[in-house]
Amino acid sequence: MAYKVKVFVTLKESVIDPQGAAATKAIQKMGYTSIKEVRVGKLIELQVEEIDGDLSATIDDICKKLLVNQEVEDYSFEIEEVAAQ
Amino acid sequence: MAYKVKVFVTLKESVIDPQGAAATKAIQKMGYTSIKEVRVGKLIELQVEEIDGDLSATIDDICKKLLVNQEVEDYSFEIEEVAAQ
Amino acid sequence: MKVAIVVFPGTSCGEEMYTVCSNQLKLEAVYVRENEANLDDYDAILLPGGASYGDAIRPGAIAALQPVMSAIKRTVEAGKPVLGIGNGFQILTEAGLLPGVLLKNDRLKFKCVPMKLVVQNNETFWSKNYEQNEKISIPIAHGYGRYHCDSETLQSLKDNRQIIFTYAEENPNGSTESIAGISNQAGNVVGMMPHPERAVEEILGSVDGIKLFQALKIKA
Amino acid sequence: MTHEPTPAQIKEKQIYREMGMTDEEFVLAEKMLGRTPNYTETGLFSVMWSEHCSYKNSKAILKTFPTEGAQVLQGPGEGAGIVDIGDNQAVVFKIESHNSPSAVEPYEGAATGVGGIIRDVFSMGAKPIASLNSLRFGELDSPRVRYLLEKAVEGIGDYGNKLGVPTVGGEIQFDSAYEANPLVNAMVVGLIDHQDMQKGQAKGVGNTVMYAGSPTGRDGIHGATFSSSELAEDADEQERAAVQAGDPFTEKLLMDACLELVKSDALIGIQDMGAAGLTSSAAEMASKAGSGLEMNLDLVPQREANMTPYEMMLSESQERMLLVVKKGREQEVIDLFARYDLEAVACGVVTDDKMFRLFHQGKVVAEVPADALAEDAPVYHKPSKEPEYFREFQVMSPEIPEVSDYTETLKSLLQQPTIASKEWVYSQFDQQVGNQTIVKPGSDAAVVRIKNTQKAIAITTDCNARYIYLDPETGGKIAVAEAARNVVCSGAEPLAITDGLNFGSPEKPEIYWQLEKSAAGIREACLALNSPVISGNVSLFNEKGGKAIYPTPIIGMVGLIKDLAHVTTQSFQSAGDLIYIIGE
Ligand SMILES: Nc1ncnc2c1ncn2[C@@H]1O[C@H](COP(=O)(O)OP(=O)(O)O)[C@@H](O)[C@H]1O
Repeated sequence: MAYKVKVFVTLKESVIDPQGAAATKAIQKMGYTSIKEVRVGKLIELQVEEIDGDLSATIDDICKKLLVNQEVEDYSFEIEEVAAQ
Repeated sequence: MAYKVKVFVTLKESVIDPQGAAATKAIQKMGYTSIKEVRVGKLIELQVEEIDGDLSATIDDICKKLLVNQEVEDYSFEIEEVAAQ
Repeated sequence: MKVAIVVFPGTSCGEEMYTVCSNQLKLEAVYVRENEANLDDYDAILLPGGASYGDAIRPGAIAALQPVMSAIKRTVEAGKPVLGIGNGFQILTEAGLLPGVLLKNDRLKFKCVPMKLVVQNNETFWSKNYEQNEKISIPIAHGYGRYHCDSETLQSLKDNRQIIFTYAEENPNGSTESIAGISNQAGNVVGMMPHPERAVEEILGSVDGIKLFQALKIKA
Repeated sequence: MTHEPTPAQIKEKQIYREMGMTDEEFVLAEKMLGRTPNYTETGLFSVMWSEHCSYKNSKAILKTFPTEGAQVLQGPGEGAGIVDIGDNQAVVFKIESHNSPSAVEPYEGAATGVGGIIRDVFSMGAKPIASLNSLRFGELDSPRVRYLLEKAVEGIGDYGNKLGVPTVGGEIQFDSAYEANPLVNAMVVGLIDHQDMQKGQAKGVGNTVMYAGSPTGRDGIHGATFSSSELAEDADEQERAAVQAGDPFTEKLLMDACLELVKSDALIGIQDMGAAGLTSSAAEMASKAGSGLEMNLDLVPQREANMTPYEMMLSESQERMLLVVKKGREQEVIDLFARYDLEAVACGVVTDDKMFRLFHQGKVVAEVPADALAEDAPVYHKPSKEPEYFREFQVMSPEIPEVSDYTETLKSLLQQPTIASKEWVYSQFDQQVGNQTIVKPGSDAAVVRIKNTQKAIAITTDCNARYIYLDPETGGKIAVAEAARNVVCSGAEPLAITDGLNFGSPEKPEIYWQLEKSAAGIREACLALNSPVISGNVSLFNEKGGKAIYPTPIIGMVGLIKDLAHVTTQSFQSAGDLIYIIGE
């Protein structure tokens, strides 16, 4: 069995996101004034092969150790089974 | 009515992802050898207020014009209704 | 005094530090790689700048997971001096040896310019050769230099006098309270975004950085 | 897997045309081969005979440049030229264009342009110590132009900054002539000890051919051909597949590994896989050494599944090197690269039959004389014609503009983007890493000291394309003279130049004339200043919808400062100093 994992990393509300702010401005300038706020985060995709043990716990561990800085970022993830290659 | 839109931007398969490659190596070195590939993309969240016309078409337009570089990136998005603030 | 200069794949500012330590200060300087597990022989540790692991995920994030970091942690606990510059600072925060994080510059662009700094605390190992409130000129060169921490951390940085350097005039990256460099609570670990190793000869435009390294000549 | 056409089909359906070959060229290839080339072989011919690799339209002109001088250790022909600076040291430099990739994907186009020229320099055995760039864009009131500029600058910065090679100078000009065809040229200077000089040659029958660096993917296939033809109207759609992405982290590892490797006597030859990737590096290395070369494509590291020989040979994946290593010393090389987390694999052998032979899945898939690819490309002497516009300009009487309010005129001049401060650009570049840059951007030329000596070099890139358009011969002289003045004003004596010839389509006699005349001007100025041409690059077909850019031969000059005390900067130093104007 193989898996595809999507990790969603977003900046915490309390952290200023200049990239998002710049995008918001640009979008509003384009005339789309109903777009109120843009925030830019990360989507990290992992291809995972057969695994012993708890995949969800493993991914959580990788997030905490490497993919996410919990001081400024929140995260969640989704695991999807895919056909092994 | 208000909406929350999530735009998922990923690098095209054919485009190398040096960030992802470095992360893959690091994760494997940490002992997680079942993680075969990591690719890093963007998750862009938009807060949208009441809108006239087709929201989906608007978002698609914003993606093409601003948020996504179609030379090297693919994208998809999800629209979710939320309570107006 | 024997100094370890810790380099990771992608580190690019090690040579300048080596030159300062070895040619200018006549110290014994040794390059140490990311796999080194033991740094007990060294009296001080320098973490140079650059883009370790290509700045993948977040600058410093992958370096912070390498085996040498446990050795650095032990060095810190032993009270020996550790200095991280640029990417070295980012590695120290990612490893939890300094509080806070370094985020993308508020104007979203890499910035390389000479900056004026103020020495906010001259009572740490690394800053002891400066005058209190001395204004110094040291260049910056970074894309992720916006120091950020939560308000509690900020208060404790202030209470413990852990803010060592601030930008004097313009805040080049949107740093909280114009912070350019901080120390840990004990004061032996300092991280800073500006590059003092680039301000060590008149011909480079400033010699204000040399005093940091001269700290190594005098035991605290 | 795509089904490849047979030789007969390639000929009958003129499939070679899609690869950029003309009917005559295809016939010539058939003659050299003694049979009709198969699909892979047609691909090899088409990239090697593209303007980018063969200089078929510009060779005749390049031959007129002075390339010799007591100071020249290596003239044009290798990855970069080399000039002696005394004390057993030399500087290695070259300019390279990445115009068409940057017009489509400015960030990656500019980044890989910088990456490519840096590899050219370190594959000569030199440590890159300075990078410069020369940029031309349309007027800034166009959002597309602003996007191109912003991203190109970011790409240049990110690549050099992450590599730890300082970007010390350059130039930018804005003119609507470049609206559809922006120019992104990059120049890199390296420092070398004489004994470390390397050549891209496959010498010694039985020696091993090795591949090092990033695996090969499908990116950038036919990039060389693509950059040698006019941008099609629908370029954005059609040529998307030809854009490749850069990986400065891998390049940094590759650079450090190669600079260690050049100290080893196991190394016989080394060449960057740039335009036309494996094909040009392998064929050129064999041809230059007068030998043959065999490669087993199954051994080439691959990033994607089911790659065909055609795709592998034409890929322009970045951060790759081809090496020739003494037989029996392969493991040392593999171990050396492994210490930098990089792959090096033996994939071929040097032969004595002057053939370039490729194996794939046990079969010979291509067998072409190496010289046919690398040396014997057709050379065209294009017709040249003085353009109408030039004749008109010549009969016009000079007009001296009347200035009523000098302050206003000065202010409006200073607001011209071409004249205004470029700090916005160069502050995004790490100008100082390495502690060698002693005059940073903002002066006439950058000055980079040679560590552990009292010497320094001054480096500049210059070209006022409007002058060249108005009068290419005089303009060519002016470009070299401007570079020389910038170098001299910094305290240096000119050593040599590299030239980046950016022009429209040479098929047009008027454009060929511009090329010819400006080269004549450059030649004369180089002779007068004893500053030979030691390397360069040609980028033709910079046209869209029949509209060509201004003729833009960019001059990159390096000068030697014998004593650091001679370094002068452009600013006034102290109140009370006297000001002189010299010259006419
Ligand atoms: N693209 C660039 N990259 C780096 N430095 C640049 C670039 N463009 C201009 N500069 C620097 O800005 C300064 C002014 O450039 P320019 O306006 O072309 O001046 P000049 O006409 O005196 O050569 C020079 O020092 C030059 O090196």
